[in-house]
Amino acid sequence: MQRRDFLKISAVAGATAALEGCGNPDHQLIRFVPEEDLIPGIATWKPSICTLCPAGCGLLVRVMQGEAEVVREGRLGLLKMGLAKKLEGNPAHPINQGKLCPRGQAGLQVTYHPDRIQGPLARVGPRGSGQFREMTWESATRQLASQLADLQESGQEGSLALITSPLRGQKRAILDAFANHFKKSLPVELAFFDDSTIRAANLASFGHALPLTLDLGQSNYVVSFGADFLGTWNSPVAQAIGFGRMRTGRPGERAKFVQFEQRISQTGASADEWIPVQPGTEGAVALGLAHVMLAENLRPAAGAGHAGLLLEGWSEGLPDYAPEKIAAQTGVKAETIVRIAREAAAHDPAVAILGGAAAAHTNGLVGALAANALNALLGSVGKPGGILFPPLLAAKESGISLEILASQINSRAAAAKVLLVYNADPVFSAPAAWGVRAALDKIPFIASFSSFLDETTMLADLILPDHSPLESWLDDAPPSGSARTIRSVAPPAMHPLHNTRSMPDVLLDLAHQLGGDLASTLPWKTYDEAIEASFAALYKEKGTKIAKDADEFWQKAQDQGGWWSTEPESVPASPAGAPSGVVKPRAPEFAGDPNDYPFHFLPFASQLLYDGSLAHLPWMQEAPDPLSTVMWGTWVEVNPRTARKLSLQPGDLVEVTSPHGKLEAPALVNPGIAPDVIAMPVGQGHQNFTRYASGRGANPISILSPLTVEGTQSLAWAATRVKLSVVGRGKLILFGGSLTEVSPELEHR
Amino acid sequence: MPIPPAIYGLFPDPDSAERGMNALNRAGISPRRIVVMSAEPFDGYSFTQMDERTPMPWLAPMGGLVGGILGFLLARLTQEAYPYPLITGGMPLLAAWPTGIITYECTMLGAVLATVATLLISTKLPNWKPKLYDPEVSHGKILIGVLDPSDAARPEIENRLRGAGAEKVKIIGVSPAS
Amino acid sequence: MSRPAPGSSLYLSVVIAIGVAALGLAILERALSAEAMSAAEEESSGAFTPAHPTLYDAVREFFEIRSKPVQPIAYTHKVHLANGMQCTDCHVGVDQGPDARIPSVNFCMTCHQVIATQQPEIKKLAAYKARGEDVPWQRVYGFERSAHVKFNHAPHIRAGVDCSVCHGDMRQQTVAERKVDHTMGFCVSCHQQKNASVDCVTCHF
Amino acid sequence: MAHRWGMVIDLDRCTGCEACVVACRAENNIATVGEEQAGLSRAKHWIRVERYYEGEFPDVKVKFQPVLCQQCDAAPCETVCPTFASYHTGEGLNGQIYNRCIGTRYCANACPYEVRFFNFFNPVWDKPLHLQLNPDVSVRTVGVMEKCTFCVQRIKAGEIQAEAEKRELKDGEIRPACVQSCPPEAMVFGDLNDAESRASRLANSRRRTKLLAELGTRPKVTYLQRDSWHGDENA
Amino acid sequence: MATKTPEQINDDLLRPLSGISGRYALSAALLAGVAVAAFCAFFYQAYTGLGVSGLRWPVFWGFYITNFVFWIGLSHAGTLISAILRLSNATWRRPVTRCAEVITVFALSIGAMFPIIHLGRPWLAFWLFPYPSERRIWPNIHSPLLWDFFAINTYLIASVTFLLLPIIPDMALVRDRAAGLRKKIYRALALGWTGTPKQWHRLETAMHVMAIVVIPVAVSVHSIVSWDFAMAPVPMWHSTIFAPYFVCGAIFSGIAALLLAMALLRKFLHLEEYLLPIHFENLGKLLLVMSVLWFYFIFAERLTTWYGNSVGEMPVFWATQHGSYAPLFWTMMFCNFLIPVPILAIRKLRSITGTAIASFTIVIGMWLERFLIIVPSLSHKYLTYSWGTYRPTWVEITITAGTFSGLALLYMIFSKVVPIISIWELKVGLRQVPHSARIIVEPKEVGAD
Repeated sequence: MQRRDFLKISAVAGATAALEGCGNPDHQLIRFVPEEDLIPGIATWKPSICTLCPAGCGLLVRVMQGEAEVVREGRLGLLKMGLAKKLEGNPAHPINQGKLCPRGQAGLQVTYHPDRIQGPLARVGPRGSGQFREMTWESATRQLASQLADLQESGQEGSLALITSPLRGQKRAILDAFANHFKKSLPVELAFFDDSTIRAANLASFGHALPLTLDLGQSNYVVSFGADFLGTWNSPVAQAIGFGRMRTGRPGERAKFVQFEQRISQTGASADEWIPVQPGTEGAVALGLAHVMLAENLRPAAGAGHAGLLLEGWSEGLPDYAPEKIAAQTGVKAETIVRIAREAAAHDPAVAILGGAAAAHTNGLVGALAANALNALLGSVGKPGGILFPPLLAAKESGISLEILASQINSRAAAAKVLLVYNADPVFSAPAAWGVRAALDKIPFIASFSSFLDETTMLADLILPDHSPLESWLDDAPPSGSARTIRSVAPPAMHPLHNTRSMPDVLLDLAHQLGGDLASTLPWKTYDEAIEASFAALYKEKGTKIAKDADEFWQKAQDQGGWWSTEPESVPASPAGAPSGVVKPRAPEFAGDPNDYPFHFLPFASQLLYDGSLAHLPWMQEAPDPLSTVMWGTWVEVNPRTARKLSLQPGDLVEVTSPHGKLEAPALVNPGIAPDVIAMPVGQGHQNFTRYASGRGANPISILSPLTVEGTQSLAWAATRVKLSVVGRGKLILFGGSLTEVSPELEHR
Repeated sequence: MPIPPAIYGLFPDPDSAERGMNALNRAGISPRRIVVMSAEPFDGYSFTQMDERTPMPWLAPMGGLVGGILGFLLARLTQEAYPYPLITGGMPLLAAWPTGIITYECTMLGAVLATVATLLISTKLPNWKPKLYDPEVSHGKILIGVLDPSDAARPEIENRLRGAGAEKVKIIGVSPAS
Repeated sequence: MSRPAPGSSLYLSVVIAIGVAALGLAILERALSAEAMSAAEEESSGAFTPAHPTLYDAVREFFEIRSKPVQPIAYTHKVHLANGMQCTDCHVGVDQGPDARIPSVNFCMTCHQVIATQQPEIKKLAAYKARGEDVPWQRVYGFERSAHVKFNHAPHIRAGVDCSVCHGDMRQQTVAERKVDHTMGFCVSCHQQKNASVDCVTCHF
Repeated sequence: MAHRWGMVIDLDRCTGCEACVVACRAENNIATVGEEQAGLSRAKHWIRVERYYEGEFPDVKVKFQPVLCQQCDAAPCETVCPTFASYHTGEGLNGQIYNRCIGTRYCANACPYEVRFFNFFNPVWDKPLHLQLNPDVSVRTVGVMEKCTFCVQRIKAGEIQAEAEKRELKDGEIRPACVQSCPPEAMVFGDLNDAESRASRLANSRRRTKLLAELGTRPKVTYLQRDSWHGDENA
Repeated sequence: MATKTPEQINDDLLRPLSGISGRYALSAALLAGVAVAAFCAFFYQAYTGLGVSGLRWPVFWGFYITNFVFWIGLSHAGTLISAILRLSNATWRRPVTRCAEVITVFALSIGAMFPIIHLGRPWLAFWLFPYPSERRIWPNIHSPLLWDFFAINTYLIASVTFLLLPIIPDMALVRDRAAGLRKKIYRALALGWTGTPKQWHRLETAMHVMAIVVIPVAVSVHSIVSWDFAMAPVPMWHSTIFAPYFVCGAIFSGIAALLLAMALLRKFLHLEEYLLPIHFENLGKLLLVMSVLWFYFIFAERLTTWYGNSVGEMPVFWATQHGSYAPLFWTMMFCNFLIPVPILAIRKLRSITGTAIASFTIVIGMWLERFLIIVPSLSHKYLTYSWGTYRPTWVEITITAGTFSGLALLYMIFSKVVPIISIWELKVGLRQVPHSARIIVEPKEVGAD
């Protein structure tokens, strides 16, 4: 017996003795004096904001008294405190109207995650070794402040790099002020499934650099090109609410919904008509529909206005897009295009949506412009049942892309001396071809605000863990999901469990330590002061009718979860004058020779893990994927015909090789995928991301080609071709037994 | 209780035992004082025909009846009467078929128990007290004897037993004084 | 008659020994891991974590053996009630929801800042406050976790059930003691008398 | 009149998003079992969204069907339980009394909908995930069955609240977690004894079906089948 | 054929009771080892949770309930067959009844343990017992498991008494020939039996009444076991044929087990002169009848299912016919029908070895039959989304093996303690049996007068 075992056994003996005195306080942890006075067993509901995806839904947090084991002033003890017990949608919030998607509900587990970083850490081992030591907030902020001061003093202000998730509201304002102070360091906004292509298209077509806001509840005909708008795309909860109304919410009326894509997505599964289309030809189909409408005089060409004129050949009736001409290229039968064009034209209001993979081809921007033109032709822009643009409260300036930052660093075109990472995992969410990992290695000092040791935070020199969203002040100004103007705000729903600090608070603290200009542009001591200030401004602009003074306005906003206009305030399309450049639609480009790489590779957003940023939540890992029913893993989807051709059995481990790398994952036969397409969910494949996600599955992002969407800096993540080979037997955990309801033949587990 | 005085003969086979029995009967010994023991049952011999009347075949159904009633009451009362009827949202708490099954099984159990009880009581088993017995019985001999014979009758009984074919005649429990 | 084969009994004992050892190891391993869990439970909201962290606990619960709570401070209900205080003065929330609040040290000290400050037990109280600690009161009543009872005080109080029905006469108790056994029979008889629901799901869910 | 709780699920609205699945897990303290146990089919999902494919590419269709305890009026699970752990409550729910359950798992076999889940081990929450547990709901222990309760804790809380305020329950006041969360509002919960409740009215829709109705279990969950687009006739 | 005096019969049949051979001790130790391992496995399972077994959603019953049905079925070897033979006054039965009844008692005890072994919370098994508790609730009489509780207990009590009553005279026999401590023990066990005509008569009457009672009990026990399944709306369980089908299967497996036990006893206890070819011949014929009857039942069940073509049942049907369970199904068909029927039908093959082989395959086949009734149905219920599989773990396999060796061990111990052939009944039979089955007794000279 080893000494350790002996100690363990004697500990058991001791513990048994201790149990004898169960009711004896001497054997228990100390209890701290409660910080708040709560009645046990009675729930209070506090408003909050969901930060897990860009939709910006409003939350209600159910808070009840509980006893948490916490460290306070270096002592471990028990504290009676208000604990968030459940997240529900805020019924007053215009976007999600009391509803919430599965990911948002699982946000609760971010706060209580067992692997949260509980206090500031400094790297001790070699970079990437994951060895850190604990430190105080004072020394942590001092260390970062001195790094930044060094940059200032040496005149290398441009050497500060910032990588964040797309931010809005005052958080964004504080970060921007900080970045502006350090010249040219606009934050790199990193979101794998970003909407910049759509924004760019909307800016060109309609003059608004905004994502789409759909008014599905009043639509009568919906044509969607690749947009998983009921699952993960744009503002899914708002869209799902509208979808429900459009289906059976209006007695006697039921809209039709047609989905064009390569693989039945969760959204496609709800479609009345699902039509497979060749990858990258979604825009061509949209133009084909427009062609029919123009050719049959269902709509006047001029009706599309600016959005139409942007496209070459529009005024001539898009002669190149006659249904027969594009049928072979798109894989959609001519008569289908004609029929759908007629149906859409006959069922006002009809709306076209393009997004997801359709916008992530090299010609994605043109596709989006084509869909915009189709919407304009249908007359659904700015109309109920069409697409809307809420007035945005704060304009938004974008930095460079991560790809450019990485290439600049790697090619020594630019030096980054200090990198701040907030709410982003660039190592995970960038193709290996971008060389992000190598670039990060070249940065002398990396500070991360992450709550978890993810792939990027592993490389950090300093970790300044943020509060969980439920523990911190939040504000938001969601740009889509509702035609109302929205300014969300929420005080913390609960006290922090750990020794963490809110990122904006840390930045404000840093600003004060650095002093000078920065301190004067950021005059607030805390983040909530900054939010309050913005609400004071908002009061003057919008709130004088609802509150007698700014304080009352501020209080009401906190109680309600924000301020929003009572009526839709959609702004009309206002393109800046005549089209500057006419766009010529073109075919998509793909990385990889079709002979060597016979399959299109379609990564898609996981309904539960989103872009991988939620892979650390056990609820998300164990919830079965809606279509594949996979739990705790990843998979590669193959058409049954393709599987037969490759003599591939469900559950076989396959190697997916692209020109930029390869990965292995178990295969799953999916009857709803095109035979020449291989699909794989994004989300798994984390090397480091807590006990629940680390080392699980493969990351499809890593093998993507670095092609970008033409005309933007966005990654064309659907533009990679791959080949497939069976390498062994994989492990696949499925919840569902059979693919089909009646046939016993497809039993596959 | 000490073993009562007795005189008995050990017969090697049922035919001789039959003769012994007849001899004792002829001697006018009360059948109630005659003891017979054997290692196996002998049907069709007069020496085994005593005590053949038994209410057992009647007691078994009676036991079954009692068991059945108890089973029925158990099923019924536990579900409906005592101490409160469970709430089952309008679903039947008691149904005929299951009650029938429980009643049936309890009936059978009652019959079994009644039979066993009748057997044990009527044969006074178990009874570990010392009593008249000879291990020779288990070796295949048939014991026929007379309990508590009077001193006067003893020689005659002995003679008669020997005359009928007893291999051995044993006398036990008689005090030398008498 | 032959002698037992040499080693046969040895074999038997070896097999038995292996079996017993395996069982022992399994229990020990379980106990070790359960130990960690039980620690977590004791420290956290005990009522909501799985029952039977150890075999010992399980056996005790099976035979309904409960340890007697030892209170850190000899709080006297008798004196407080004699001084005209009401139950709900301290046990706030009992008429609003499921649970009754056990007051924190702050609440006690609002009065005992000035009242009876020289009593030894009050000095203990003040010492807790000075250390920044709450008083670790021990649970007196409460259902076993495995009973899955979701008791709600408020409806009982609204129905006019006196506190003493379930908690005994607190005017006679100093430190609270378990005067009434909260068995299911106890609850059910009262529910029957008062014509309250005896549906299982009234209390167990 | 006693309540008789029922649910209507509109399959024309259901998008298969799994919001109900996670809401249920959060509300009802359903433990995650981890990868290994999930691989042994021991994951517990009181509600699941069944997905069925129909047809072959390119004419493929997918059907989503959320399945939870159907709270049958003639429930096969109730009669087979030897200890009354599974029984019919006064409000017509299929009650599951965990403390009375000895773990025969007979109810799970009898249930044609496979909505009953067994605690093969004591559930474990990695600290401090246990702080998220809902104090209104029991944490089931090893060896007992569990299943959807129609969020009986919410029903009880609503009834107690109404009683405290001396009023009748309003239609839609009580919503199980799944119904509450459902973004397209595919699920409606209500009192089937109240003919005016939304659930009662929807349960009489022309699209109504019951899952495995042919088994005679008389479920209280009604499914409204997916409608087809009839725009052409209208046009 | 040898001729035997009653004294020789006593000697032959009491010989196994004295002395322990090395071979006996070794095999007992082996069996005990496996049984102890099974106990350990059970305690491990009870302590950790049923998760250590291979059960899962949706297959919540597996090896344990298979064993339960199997053992309860096997228990029909004894009491039922013995009772039928007693009532029909089949004189050849006499050397056979006790070894049959012993199987009943032990198989039933083991079988009755399985519903407890398989519980999620076995320590609460006593809640099935209708006793007044402070919780004030009683068991649910609607549950077939409660019927099981009553039926099995009734059957167990009846079987135990049915076995024990005729043992009393044999205990007296042993008592008279033993010495020392053994004598004291057997004296106690003999209950003071002396062998008076009254005792003999009451004993025989009691046995007659018991035989009448026990037959319907035995039939009801396996009917109720079948209703554990048939009462649930599970595809291919919910069948009216189940009760007779199970009873038939039970008698089938019971006779097979009996033949197997007899063959082993004959060999190891040297009872060649008592367990005669005629016994194997007669029981073998009975086994043949049961095999055909069993085939008739499974054919009727399969045929109606196939014609019924119901959406719910066909997946189970096909899973067993040519799906994932087909190998087991066809093994079962071989073991229960295709192998035993020729062996038992051809007179030449119906030897002791032949019947033993047939019995062995039938025991295996009937175990598989129970498994195939339970698992494929559970893994293919109505909603195809919920289809699953089942794979036992070492815990279930150990416990299963433990019960088999437990039965063998109990049998070995029993045959060491009690004459495995009812001596007094045998002797009675010697005066009645037909010539072919007669153990010829040399007439002894009438003692000198």
